[in-house]
Amino acid sequence: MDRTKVIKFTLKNSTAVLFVLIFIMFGLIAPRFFTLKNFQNIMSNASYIGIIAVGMTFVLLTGGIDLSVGSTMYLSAVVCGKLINEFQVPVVLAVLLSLCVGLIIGMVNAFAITKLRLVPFITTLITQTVARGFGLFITRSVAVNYPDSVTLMSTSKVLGFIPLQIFIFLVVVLIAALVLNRTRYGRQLYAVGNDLEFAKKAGIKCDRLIASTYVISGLLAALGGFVTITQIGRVNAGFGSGEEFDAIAAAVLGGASLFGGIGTVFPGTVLGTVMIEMIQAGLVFANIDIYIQPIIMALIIFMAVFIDSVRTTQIHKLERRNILKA
Amino acid sequence: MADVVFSYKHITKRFFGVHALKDVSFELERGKILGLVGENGAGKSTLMNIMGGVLEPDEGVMQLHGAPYTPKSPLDASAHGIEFIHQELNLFTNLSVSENISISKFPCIQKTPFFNKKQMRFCCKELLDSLHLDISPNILVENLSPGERQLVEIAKALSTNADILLFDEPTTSLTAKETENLFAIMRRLRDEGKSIIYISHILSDVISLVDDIVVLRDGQVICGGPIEDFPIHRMINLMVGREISNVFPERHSTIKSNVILKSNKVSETGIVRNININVREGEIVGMFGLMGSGRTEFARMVFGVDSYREGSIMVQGEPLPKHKPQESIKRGLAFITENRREEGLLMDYPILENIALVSLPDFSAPITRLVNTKRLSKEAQEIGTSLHLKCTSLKNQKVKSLSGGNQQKVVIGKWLLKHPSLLIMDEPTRGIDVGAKYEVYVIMDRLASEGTGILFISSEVEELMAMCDRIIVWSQGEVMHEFLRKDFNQEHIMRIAFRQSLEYGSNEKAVANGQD
Amino acid sequence: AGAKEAKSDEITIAFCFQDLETEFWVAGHKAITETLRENGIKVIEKNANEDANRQLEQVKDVITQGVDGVIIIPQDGESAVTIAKVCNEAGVPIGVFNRPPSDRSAKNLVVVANNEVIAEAAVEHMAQEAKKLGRKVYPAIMVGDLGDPNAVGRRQGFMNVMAKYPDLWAQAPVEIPTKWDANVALANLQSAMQANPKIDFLFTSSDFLFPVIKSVLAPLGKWNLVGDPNHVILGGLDGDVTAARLLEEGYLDATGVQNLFYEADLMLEAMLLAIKSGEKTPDKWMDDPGFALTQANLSTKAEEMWGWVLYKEKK
Amino acid sequence: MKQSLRKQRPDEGTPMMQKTALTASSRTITMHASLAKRLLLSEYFVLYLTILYILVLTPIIPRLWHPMNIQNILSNMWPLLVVAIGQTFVLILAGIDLSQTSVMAMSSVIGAVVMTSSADPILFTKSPLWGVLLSEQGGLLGASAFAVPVGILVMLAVGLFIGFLNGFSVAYFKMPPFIVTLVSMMLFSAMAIYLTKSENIRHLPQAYLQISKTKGSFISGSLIIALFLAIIAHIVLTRTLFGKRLYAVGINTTASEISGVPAKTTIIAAYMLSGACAAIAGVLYSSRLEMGRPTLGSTLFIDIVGANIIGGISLAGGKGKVTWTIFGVFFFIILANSLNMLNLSFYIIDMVKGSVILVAALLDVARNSIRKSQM
Ligand SMILES: Nc1ncnc2c1ncn2[C@@H]1O[C@H](COP(=O)(O)OP(=O)(O)OP(=O)(O)O)[C@@H](O)[C@H]1O
Ligand SMILES: Nc1ncnc2c1ncn2[C@@H]1O[C@H](COP(=O)(O)OP(=O)(O)OP(=O)(O)O)[C@@H](O)[C@H]1O
Ligand SMILES: [Mg+2]
Ligand SMILES: [Mg+2]
Repeated sequence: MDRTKVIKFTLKNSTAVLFVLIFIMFGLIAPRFFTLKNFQNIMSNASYIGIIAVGMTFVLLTGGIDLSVGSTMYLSAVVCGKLINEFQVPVVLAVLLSLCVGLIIGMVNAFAITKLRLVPFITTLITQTVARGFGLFITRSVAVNYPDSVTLMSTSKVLGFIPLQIFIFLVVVLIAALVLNRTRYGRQLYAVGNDLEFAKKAGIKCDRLIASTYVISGLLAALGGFVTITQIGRVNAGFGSGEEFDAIAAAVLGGASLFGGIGTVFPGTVLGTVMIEMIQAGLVFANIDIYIQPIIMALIIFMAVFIDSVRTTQIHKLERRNILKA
Repeated sequence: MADVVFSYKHITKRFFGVHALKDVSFELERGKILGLVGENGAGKSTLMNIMGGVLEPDEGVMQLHGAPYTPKSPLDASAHGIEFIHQELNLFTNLSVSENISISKFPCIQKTPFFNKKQMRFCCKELLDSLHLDISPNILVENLSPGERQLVEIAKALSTNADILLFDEPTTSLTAKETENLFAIMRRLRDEGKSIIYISHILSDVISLVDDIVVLRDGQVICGGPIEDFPIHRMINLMVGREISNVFPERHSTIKSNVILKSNKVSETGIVRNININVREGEIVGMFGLMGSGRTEFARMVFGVDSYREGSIMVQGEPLPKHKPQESIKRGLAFITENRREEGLLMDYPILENIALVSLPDFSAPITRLVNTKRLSKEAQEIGTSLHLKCTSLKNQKVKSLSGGNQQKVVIGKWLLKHPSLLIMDEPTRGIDVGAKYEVYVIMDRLASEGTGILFISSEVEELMAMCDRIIVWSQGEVMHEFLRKDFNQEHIMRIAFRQSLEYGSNEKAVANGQD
Repeated sequence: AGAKEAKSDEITIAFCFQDLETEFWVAGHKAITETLRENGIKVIEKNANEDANRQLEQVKDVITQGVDGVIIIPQDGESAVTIAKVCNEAGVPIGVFNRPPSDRSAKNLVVVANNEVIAEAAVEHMAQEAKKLGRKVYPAIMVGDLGDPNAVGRRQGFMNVMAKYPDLWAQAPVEIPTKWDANVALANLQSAMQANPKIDFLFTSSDFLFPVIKSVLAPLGKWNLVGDPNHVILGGLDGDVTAARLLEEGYLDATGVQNLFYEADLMLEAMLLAIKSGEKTPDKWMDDPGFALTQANLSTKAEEMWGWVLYKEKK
Repeated sequence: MKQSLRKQRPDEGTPMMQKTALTASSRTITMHASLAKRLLLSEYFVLYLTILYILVLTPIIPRLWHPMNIQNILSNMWPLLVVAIGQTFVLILAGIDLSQTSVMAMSSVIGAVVMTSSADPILFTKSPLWGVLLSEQGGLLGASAFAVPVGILVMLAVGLFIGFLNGFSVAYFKMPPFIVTLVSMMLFSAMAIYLTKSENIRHLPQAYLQISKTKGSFISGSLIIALFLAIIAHIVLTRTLFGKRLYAVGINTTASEISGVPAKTTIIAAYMLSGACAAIAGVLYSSRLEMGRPTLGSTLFIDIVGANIIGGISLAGGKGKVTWTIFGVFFFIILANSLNMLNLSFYIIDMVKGSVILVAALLDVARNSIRKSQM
């Protein structure tokens, strides 16, 4: 009985276990990998994609997909920079307005998907194209620079020790996890993702829930964009393109399903995001040939997903109820 | 004088091609249980869906407490005090039992957006206890058996304080005990002044439970009145529109000596222990047991859906590989699962393709593997006709749009097309009407007389006793006893299933199984 | 829009570029289109979004429209050849800009800078600076997208210098992948600095990454003026506006420069000549030698750097 | 039969009469709008839409009909069509194949390694293949007459192999297709770049390059290959055992397995087909670009899936037809071509592109809702 409990525990936490193992492995190759500073770096680099992946998780939970997050990141960052540079808008206000850009794109997605009944894939593909096009149009493809008041934010520490971007990330994760696990809204989201028809019959306001996820995703994409610009200080025309795949990959690596109803923000998506970032950092630490790096990265991710799927079947087996009398 | 709470007035509903309801009117009284019976596809569920806000009537109106009632959505119906237990279970498999029960409400902790987990679980536990369902509120629904799910669905409806409760075949996955228990609850609710509509194909249940009855046929109200006026045979005749004298056909015993299926000491940790069963050519072997006694699990092992740890299964004297349904089918096995929605049917696929699925290889050319569609649809059509399948088009209609009972017929049909030599039927008559049941029994008898062995799992003792040559009684993953046809005795069978001793048996394990 | 039945007096030239994601390409795009328009030429622009196939399709489409000439910034040398052949067949003069065709089997006007040589020049200056320190240094390079020949050429230039002064380096160079993505660059540079805190010799394959470098080095106390004991010897390539500013402010040691305006002029001249003389398959190779703008030659050569000119204009 | 009804029932005649009248009048309305509706409801809707789009653009871009442009459109269409058809198989399964782009890259590189007749030592000495499979004399079969057929077979094998890996992981380990194919996309595109150290391999045999060359009017090897493939795929999907099983598995894997469908094999086969189609597309693209290219097709994924979805295929599986895919691809190709011909500033080209797709999608939704209410 006790042994099965131990096995069950390990299986249930296998993602975390694997995570620690990878961490140790890189640490053995490059001892400096173990430093707190490094961990902080990993977290801070994971923060923006993590924030976006949290939003993506909401969308995936309903069985949707949001391909527009990369462009949302770009457009909102561009708007933020333009407002500050050309219209001398105070930084805080500019940031708020740029979040509104994300909100608007999310609302457009939501409207098209729930009211016009367009397919999420196509809808967000359209907003992806149009939002980036619009960004290019207003910048003429020229890079946007941010004043020091923005970039200095990345060096500021909340409570004296948590870098701002990590703090934002943690707050987003905390709120999202609470919402998903502890509120009616969150649980109903899982229900909608499990079976839309049932959910309608159960009296859940499905359209409203689905719409809200795109708004959340848009908003968080804009927030992720902001977190990035505090770190890199400049936005090129290619900023954010392809991030949608990274975000989806992080969420799916964390256990989310593209068909909805399955997935968690914590630990799932967070672990997924940080794991990818950690492997990337580890490869640089280990100073591995840059041509080989992506190959190793792919193999490790494959291992992670492989272990996860084996684990799932094992857990299923272990959790079968005992109908025999002892 | 009668206290009418709800009335249908001239309700008409069409689905493309199907006239599901034609000018239906009747009333529901306070503190009464109204039975609604009719053949598969008569329109019962459609009628309930209209009341429950799932569908809108094409014509006609409804009145609730004398006021016009036009529910815009299930939520709206619920707000009007109408609660609906669907024929097809509407549970979210990725959520826990307690979450499913409170899915549309979720009691919140005061002034916070967060719900009160503890309270939710506590309420849930209470409800489950009242239904004598011993599962944890935290368990995910995907881990529950169909019967348990059905009880959870019922608990969900009971959790609200509705005035009107609609039960659309709530007992299809329940055994006698749970059914009795449910009836007790329903009677109590009735006595508290609630009104209930009860739909079922098990007419004896209907007789024992309801106060009034309405008979539906082809979408029309044929007849209605107090239950006393409707003895079973009358009900049946009204439902099917012709004279039917027997509920069960006569059995022709045709057992041959050749053993088709033989299980040797099959065991799997925590599920079944030391199962020895054999089925001979032309024999119908029944398996009876309470919910969760392991019959389904065993059937799945035999067919190769699940694997087992010890023992072996032989078909026609040759060992059958584990975990290969395909191989089992090749060796002549067929398996009608109890979970038709998830395992039996492709709901989004046309009827024809569903019927064809198993037999496709038989209809495809040797090398090119081109499917002979003409021959296929001809034979499928024949199967459909022989089962009295009620549909508009085999080719274009999706299974999803069939009535529950007709869906079940599709499942049976797809295996019949394969002409199996051993047919495993897990609750095959669940949800199908008397007429259709009769057809199924006739088919079983015919198959048996043609030499097919049948392993027949059912929770209705009567049908087992009527149809089987032998009945194996299960309890908690073990075979307790085997009755030969001549020894059939309902009380004895029930006692064994409850692990009570028979007067002539020892205590726990009554008799060793198998006569070899 | 539209009537392409070219009026005999109006010349139409299609400019097909591979992308506009960095300042360098934006400036290059601007230099060419503006010079063309100044010369009264109608310009059709096509962006291939880094897809050689799409570029091929686009070139075919503009040929169909009856343009008088095509200028491409190819995705790489090999696709340049394929596309040039298409133009040769159609009898439309083609100019290849910035990336050299991999061989001369097609006839085209080529204006290119040699990435490898220019990178080598910049890194050479950095190496000389390192020598002055009188100790071994810890080198690192930020590598671009490995699918991009420019990135590969620049890396090669860097490696050439590594091989040239084997004694100067305390260890093999740390290679930092960027995939031409600022976010990736940031994360990986941070990791690299963490893993090899002693890095004090950093070459970036493109100037557009300087803001990233600054945001990583500054918190580590390594973002200092040239000459400061904690200065990381810094070099780049492109010669963009940011590089100009950093050179002036004294943070940057050297940047490799392609003389963008000069290149644009060369290309136009040759192209117009071909069009006017009716030559359908002109063939001419023009090199932009390029150079490294360093703290040492800032005063004399700065004006030749396109980024510098733009920087001064902006100021 | 006896009708002993306690609850009152009105006479039956009136409502029935009303109903008939109603049906009759609605029928006349249907007659009037029938042509427009039939177009709207037709399966070929996306095709009609594209044709309409072309007609609208014709006066604006007369060159659209120029034979050379038609030739361009066709030559752009065939390779995309081939990959997209491969993707269709996987989408029907409720899967997705992101690795197709890497299959194109990898197969083009490997195929070129087999076929090339010379390789520049300056470029390739750093390649791990140098001295093993690649030398100054080119690849293994550099000068041989078998180079082209063997090369193409090897490319196909690469596609089948990668597809097999994907399918096996999805079928046997129940790993999510998105991640599996994402990983193999990363893996094999990195591998392709690693094998050549970023260089493109040229000097492919003439016979190979001829595949994508247009002979006569519009006939080319690509056309023949693509159409042949489309026809075969169509037959496979609609007529064969495998096709029918594919849809079944896409709708409900468990139920199919219990019904004796070899779901695992079906899944693996679908991914292998997807890989093979991608490899064939790799042949068409690389012969057109005249090189083996480690980044071939790397930006095509959105076009591939987008074309499928515009055509009417759903990511949720169980749905799809080759004709739909053809229409979707046609739409995407026409869109790109027309935008090129319009000579819009590239700053606004994205926005125009988005709007056109939006209009198409909206019309499609309108069509579906009308169709539903019709039925
Ligand atoms: N969504 C739908 N689309 C098309 N036809 C439908 C749909 N729902 C029901 N029908 C048809 O309407 C008729 C009545 O179906 P209904 O489900 O009400 O029958 P039922 O009396 O509940 O039968 P059962 O006892 O088998 O559950 C059937 O012929 C059925 O095929
Ligand atoms: N932990 C669990 N996980 C998944 N399924 C479970 C679990 N516990 C029980 N079950 C289900 O419970 C049932 C075990 O009893 P089984 O159904 O075999 O008995 P039965 O006699 O056929 O009962 P029933 O009449 O409910 O079908 C199986 O359907 C099995 O799938
Ligand atoms: Mg029903
Ligand atoms: Mg069972």
